[in-house]
Amino acid sequence: MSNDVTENPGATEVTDVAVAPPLSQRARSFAFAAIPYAVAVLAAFVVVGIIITALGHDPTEAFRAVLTNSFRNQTGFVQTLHKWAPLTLLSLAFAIPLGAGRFNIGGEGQMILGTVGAAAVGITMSELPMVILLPLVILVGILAGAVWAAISAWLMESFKINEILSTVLLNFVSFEVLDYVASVVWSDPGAGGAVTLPVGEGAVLPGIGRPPMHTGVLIVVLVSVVAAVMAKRSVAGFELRAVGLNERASRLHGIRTGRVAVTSMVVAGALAGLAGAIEVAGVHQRTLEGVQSNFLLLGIIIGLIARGSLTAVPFVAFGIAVLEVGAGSMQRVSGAPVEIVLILEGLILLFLLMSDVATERFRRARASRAAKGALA
Amino acid sequence: GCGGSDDPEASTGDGDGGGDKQVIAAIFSGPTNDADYNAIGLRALKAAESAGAEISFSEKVAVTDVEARLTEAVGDGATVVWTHGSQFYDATAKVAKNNPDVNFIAEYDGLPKDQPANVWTIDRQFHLGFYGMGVFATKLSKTGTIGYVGGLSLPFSMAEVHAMEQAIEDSGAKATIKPVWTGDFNDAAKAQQFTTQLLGQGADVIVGSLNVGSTGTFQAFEGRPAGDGWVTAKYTDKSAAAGEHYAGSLVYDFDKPLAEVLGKIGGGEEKGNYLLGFDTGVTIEMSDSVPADAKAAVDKAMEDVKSGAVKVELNTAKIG
Amino acid sequence: MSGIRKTFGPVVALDGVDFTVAEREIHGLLGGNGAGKTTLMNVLYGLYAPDSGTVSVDDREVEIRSPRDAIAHGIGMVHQNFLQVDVFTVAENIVLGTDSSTLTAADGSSQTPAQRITELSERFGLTVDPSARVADLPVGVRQRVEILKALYRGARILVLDEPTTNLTPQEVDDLFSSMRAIVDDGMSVVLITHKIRETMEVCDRMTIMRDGRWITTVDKADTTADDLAATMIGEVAGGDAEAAALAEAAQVALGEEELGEATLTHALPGAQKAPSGGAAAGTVTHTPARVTVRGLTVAGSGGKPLVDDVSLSLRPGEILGIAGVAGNGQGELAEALTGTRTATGSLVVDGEELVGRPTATWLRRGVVYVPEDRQRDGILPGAGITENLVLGSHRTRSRAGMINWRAARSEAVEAIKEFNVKTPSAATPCGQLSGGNIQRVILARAFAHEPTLLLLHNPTRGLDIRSTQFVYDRVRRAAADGCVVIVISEDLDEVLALADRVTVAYSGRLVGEFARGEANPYDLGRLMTGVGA
Amino acid sequence: MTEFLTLTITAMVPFLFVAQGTMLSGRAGIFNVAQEGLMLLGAAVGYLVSLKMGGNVVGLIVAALAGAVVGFILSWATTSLRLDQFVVGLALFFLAGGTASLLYRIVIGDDEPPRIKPLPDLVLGQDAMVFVAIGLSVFLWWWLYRTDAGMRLRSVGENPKAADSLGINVARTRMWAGTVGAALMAVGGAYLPMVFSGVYADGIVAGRGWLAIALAFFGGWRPQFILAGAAFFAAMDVLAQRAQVSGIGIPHQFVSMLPYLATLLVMVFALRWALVPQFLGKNYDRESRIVG
Ligand SMILES: Nc1ncnc2c1ncn2[C@@H]1O[C@H](COP(=O)(O)OP(=O)(O)OP(=O)(O)O)[C@@H](O)[C@H]1O
Ligand SMILES: Nc1ncnc2c1ncn2[C@@H]1O[C@H](COP(=O)(O)OP(=O)(O)OP(=O)(O)O)[C@@H](O)[C@H]1O
Ligand SMILES: [Mg+2]
Ligand SMILES: [Mg+2]
Repeated sequence: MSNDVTENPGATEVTDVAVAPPLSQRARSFAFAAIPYAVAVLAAFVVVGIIITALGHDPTEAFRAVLTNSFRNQTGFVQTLHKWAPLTLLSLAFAIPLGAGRFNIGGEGQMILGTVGAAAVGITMSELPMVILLPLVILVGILAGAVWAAISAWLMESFKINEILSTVLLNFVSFEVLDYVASVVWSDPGAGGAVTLPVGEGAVLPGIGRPPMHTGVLIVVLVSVVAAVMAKRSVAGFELRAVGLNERASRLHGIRTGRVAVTSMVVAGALAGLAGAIEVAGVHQRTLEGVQSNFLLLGIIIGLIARGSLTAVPFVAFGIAVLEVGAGSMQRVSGAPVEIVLILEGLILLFLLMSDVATERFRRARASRAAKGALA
Repeated sequence: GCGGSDDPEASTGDGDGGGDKQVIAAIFSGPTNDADYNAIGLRALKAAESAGAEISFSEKVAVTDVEARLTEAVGDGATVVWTHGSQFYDATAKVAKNNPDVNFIAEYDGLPKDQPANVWTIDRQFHLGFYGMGVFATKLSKTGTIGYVGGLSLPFSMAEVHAMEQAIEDSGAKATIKPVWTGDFNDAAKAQQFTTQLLGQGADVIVGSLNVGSTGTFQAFEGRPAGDGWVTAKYTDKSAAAGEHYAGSLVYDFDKPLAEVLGKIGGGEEKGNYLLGFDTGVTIEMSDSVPADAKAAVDKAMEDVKSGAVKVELNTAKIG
Repeated sequence: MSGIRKTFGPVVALDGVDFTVAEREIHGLLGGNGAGKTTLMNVLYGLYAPDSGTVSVDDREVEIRSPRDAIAHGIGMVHQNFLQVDVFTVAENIVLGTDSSTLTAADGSSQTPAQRITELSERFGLTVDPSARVADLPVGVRQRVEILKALYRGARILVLDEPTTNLTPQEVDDLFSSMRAIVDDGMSVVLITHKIRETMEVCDRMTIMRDGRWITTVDKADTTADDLAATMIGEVAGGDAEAAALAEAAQVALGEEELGEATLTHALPGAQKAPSGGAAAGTVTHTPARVTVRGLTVAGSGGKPLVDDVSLSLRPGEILGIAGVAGNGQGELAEALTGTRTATGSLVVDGEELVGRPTATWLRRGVVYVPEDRQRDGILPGAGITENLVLGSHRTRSRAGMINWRAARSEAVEAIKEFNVKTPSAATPCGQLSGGNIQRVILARAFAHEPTLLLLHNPTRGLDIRSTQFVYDRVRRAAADGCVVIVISEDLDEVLALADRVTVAYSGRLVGEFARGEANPYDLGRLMTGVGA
Repeated sequence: MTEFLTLTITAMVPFLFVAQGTMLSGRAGIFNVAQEGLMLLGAAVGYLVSLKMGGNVVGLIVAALAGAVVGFILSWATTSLRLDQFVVGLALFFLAGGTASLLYRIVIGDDEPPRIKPLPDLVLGQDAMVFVAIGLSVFLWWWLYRTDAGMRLRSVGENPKAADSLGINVARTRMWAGTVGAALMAVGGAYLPMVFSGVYADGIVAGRGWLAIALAFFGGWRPQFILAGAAFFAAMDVLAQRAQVSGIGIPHQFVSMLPYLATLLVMVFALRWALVPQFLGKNYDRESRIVG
């Protein structure tokens, strides 16, 4: 058979270390990919619209809120970015170990420890000047998250304890830790919730613009660029994926599989911890019960929708952030019950995946037709 | 059961609600159909609506999202923003600073430091109410062991327990309080398990300081003969759900407080602290099955606190 | 089967193939790697849905949508890589999917699964321990389990996809006698193999495929091994030259060390024995050793070590052949010699001690390992060919921790051309390739490393004649460049064809040693079975 | 002591239903992660039906059916469409959770919800579902390891290609295993209002679904160990509460960590039973040569 080896028209794998198709192609396939997603979102809106109308509310108002809230004004956009930052970090914290075939479900625990560490420094050393305190706060947050993840990694390597089990359980432990810190150690007496005292002035990330966007967003931009490049080009990125694809073969070819897996978990923890530190230093100026929000689940979803491609993560994360910010204001604007938001998000996810299948089948059909054509 | 929508474009976001129609946006922490803290919030809001204000609200708002909700509400032209629940105070104060020409009503347990000029606080003073509950429980208890079931071990929760202890002291009885915290105001299952254990440990009066979780405390009494132990609740009258061991509830009402604060704001008084107490909408509602002497004692306690004959100390010192 | 066509995306795996198996015959299915043998049989077994074409059983056209249908029509298949549930026992694997309660023996009396299994294994000489966990079994036995699975379901047409590749010579003989017993029972067998000797030994008819097309079907009576070899290799376009080039591999395929030459010369005019390895000519005999192994030992779970005090001294350009029956510690030895398994003792390459160093270091010193189990140890199935070619050298080739994928990609394209890997693109996931093509990728990677010590374990297993010859040539070229080569193979012919020096692995030790030429199959055979030792 | 046992057993029941449901789907290769949502749905439906149509039994049945529907969607989307099991699971978690509180809002509105009758005690002060849950665990053990069908199910989770090549319908097996598993999860949720709270509330599940997943791993995806594991976990939980009620000096936050830490500690010594189905969470594509 003829070895007509092309530089891969339309690589099947959408992963970082897979050979990337030429730019023009990527651009075209990008546009091509956009359509079904739009359709999927639309379909979800239609279904939910019917429900909302049936409940006697105005769907158009609701959807206007969901779609435009992020872009209507400065405020909406800043909010979106503030959501985007932790979402991106937590989905990286899921996607990186996933590359090595490990499931880190502990993102929220690691993030919580990050906030605790950051708050601890920010509160106890509140007198320090910003140049020292702020970096310290961020650093300690990162470390705290990394250590928390390292526990799971250690249990995984040394005792073969499944990481899903350990991370889930450690999440629950971290809730108690947070509860203790926020309602006992540095509890704010006036607060009606488990909330710590505010951190010192020097521990607050400076803001940009009006309304201020905290500079944590820039840190996250930097991090996601580095992550994407590392995954695409670096040895570490390659070894990570190799371990995920075939652990034995990797070890036989000189990859320290155990070390790679452990490192991926610890790095994930560090990123989640950074997310925590940024929430403290950028958004809340303190840590508090529920600071982890639903970032873990959304992070997992983002990571999986991006099919583990660290390059895609920030973009998917932005889409989800827009949805989240918009959905949040939906009720106040339209009066539709708040549960609708969950239903809408669930449907959008389902339909997005289904549209993926649809396009895939369509592409395959086209390919085989092309092949037949070539034969004739 | 949801708020009527207001058309943001129509209402201009022009500042102090002085004179013209107030556009109120409220933030609730849980579902407004919880027949509990959020329900009374919505009731107050609806009352304001029938008094002529224009309303909208968001429910089930997490503390992490409240700032976003607030800024949006302001952006959509609300002239008065009310956050129902003191966990929202910090975010409210923060947004208030950034929007000086909008009025804010927040809740806070105590007097906040550097309260912005456009913020009213409602101080819930739970310790006052729980002094009454302390008297109530002491009267009801035969075994002299009183169980207190809280959610998160927050300062206000500590204050409640200390107030009850003060009540026991003042009454000279030798009852003891076993306080427990389920870790979640809305986890009824945990509440049921804790209550069962408290009852097992000899407590015969359970004072609940929960939200939706309170149903768990009632459930724990299932299968016990009437009169064998009492359970009390907080925020709303729960007689319908509680069953025959229900002794009563420390009921809070925000209709009057909200109306009065809105009135003051309308009158141009943009900053202040509204104190909740037995004189302003707080009462202990008792079921008919409660013995008369207990009723009397509680009524007296409420009077004393109101009149100031009894000074209830606000003590948030840690317990267990 | 007639007019079967099957495509995978751009790949045309089968292009209108006709294939007929008669009753009571063993039908050989031959063809190069990627010819479409496995695919054709997967279609027959209902695992792949053909794009077009029809299947008839007993002259009745049938539709086979899934293996369930295939089984219903009395078709059984033993797959190229076993399909077994590792955690299940032999018995469980065999009865899986059947109704164990309602079994009836030949005489109509009811029967327990255990009884049926023992009955079958006795009748066809397929001895197994029904209560053993398949994960713990040697490949030979797992092979029998696969066949029993088919027989247990009353298969009348049994497909064996390269069953002999993982078997020791004895096991092959056992298998063949079992196959005989099976056809004598009135069934038919399709045997996929690359070894002409085997086909000539057991098959009644053979069909040859090439590039997804049917080439010819011949009776054993009207053909000779050499004709087959010729047809498999294809139209000898290059005439004598190419024929000569392939002669040796053809011989190994024919398994006729002595006759080979004579017979082949008239089959493929101009063929003569290819020159043997660089070091053989005795010229370099006195050059100092490049690789020295002293007392290399791998501890076993029990008292007995898996690799027992192995010592070797190898000169540059030398090719050492290690013959032996599978299961004598070859795998462990190979891993110990390549630093992929913890071992004690000493292994010095170019004066540097490597034992105890991480695998990466071994690789950096040019120690290259071509493992026996490709799917499991050789490739990243989900990754493209480019990534698979980079694997192992990814650290050495990186600059500042970054890999230049553009360069890697063009190298890959080159390698694919050079090693004749049949693939639609350099990004095609390696796991999609046919068994033989996967091996070519692995070899391409191995030779790209410019190895100092090259260890190949059953390197040509499952390769067609062309590829086999290709491997031999590359091995010799590497040796000529001064690389030390160790070939561990259960195929005696292969060892004899390649090695300058031959030794035998027996229960973890290396016994006996013969220089090229002195080695005769019979002495080796005795050592391999532990008689001579 | 008997009180301790009673509390433990009752606390164990919901975990048992959900973890066994997770196990059943998982052994067929479907990794359901919608537990939290399924429990909410089960709780809401169970409560509303018991309230309006009277009778817990009806409530439990309808809850199971509701769960089955969700489970079927999950199984269908992951077998027929081969969608990512995790994402679909999480999407259904959102959908089910949202639907639960929406149903509750529609039926109950803003009124104060009345408590439904608790499950009546059968014997030994235990309600019927306790025995159902334990019986179910025993049955599942027997069925999985002692019947042909059970073996088929396990083979599908261990090596679907092998199962397929023996004529086992991988898709169908996964379909019903995923469906029944989800139904069990919903039942576990329905148990909450019927025993612990008497009413439905959005906060009623409070993370128990995630813990059930942990328990499935804790029990090595084997019914008998899951039974033991759930009992152990519940006991630790009740013990922690007892410690707080008795007022030992330690802050309750630390006491509450006991069940989680104890579970991890046990796992450290549990290497042998800590197995996971080979194809857990992996979709099967007959014509692909790449596993997983
Ligand atoms: N110090 C050593 N002594 C003997 N053998 C070793 C030594 N270090 C590694 N090996 C062998 O080489 C193999 C590969 O080693 P390497 O450490 O690179 O991989 P790994 O052990 O999987 O990595 P990690 O140690 O990070 O888990 C090991 O599995 C081990 O069998
Ligand atoms: N599932 C699949 N997906 C993609 N391509 C496939 C698949 N199965 C087979 N192919 C392609 O079809 C062609 C024929 O493969 P097949 O395995 O039938 O060859 P073969 O004759 O068995 O070769 P070998 O002797 O090496 O096993 C190859 O090019 C292979 O890459
Ligand atoms: Mg190691
Ligand atoms: Mg093949």
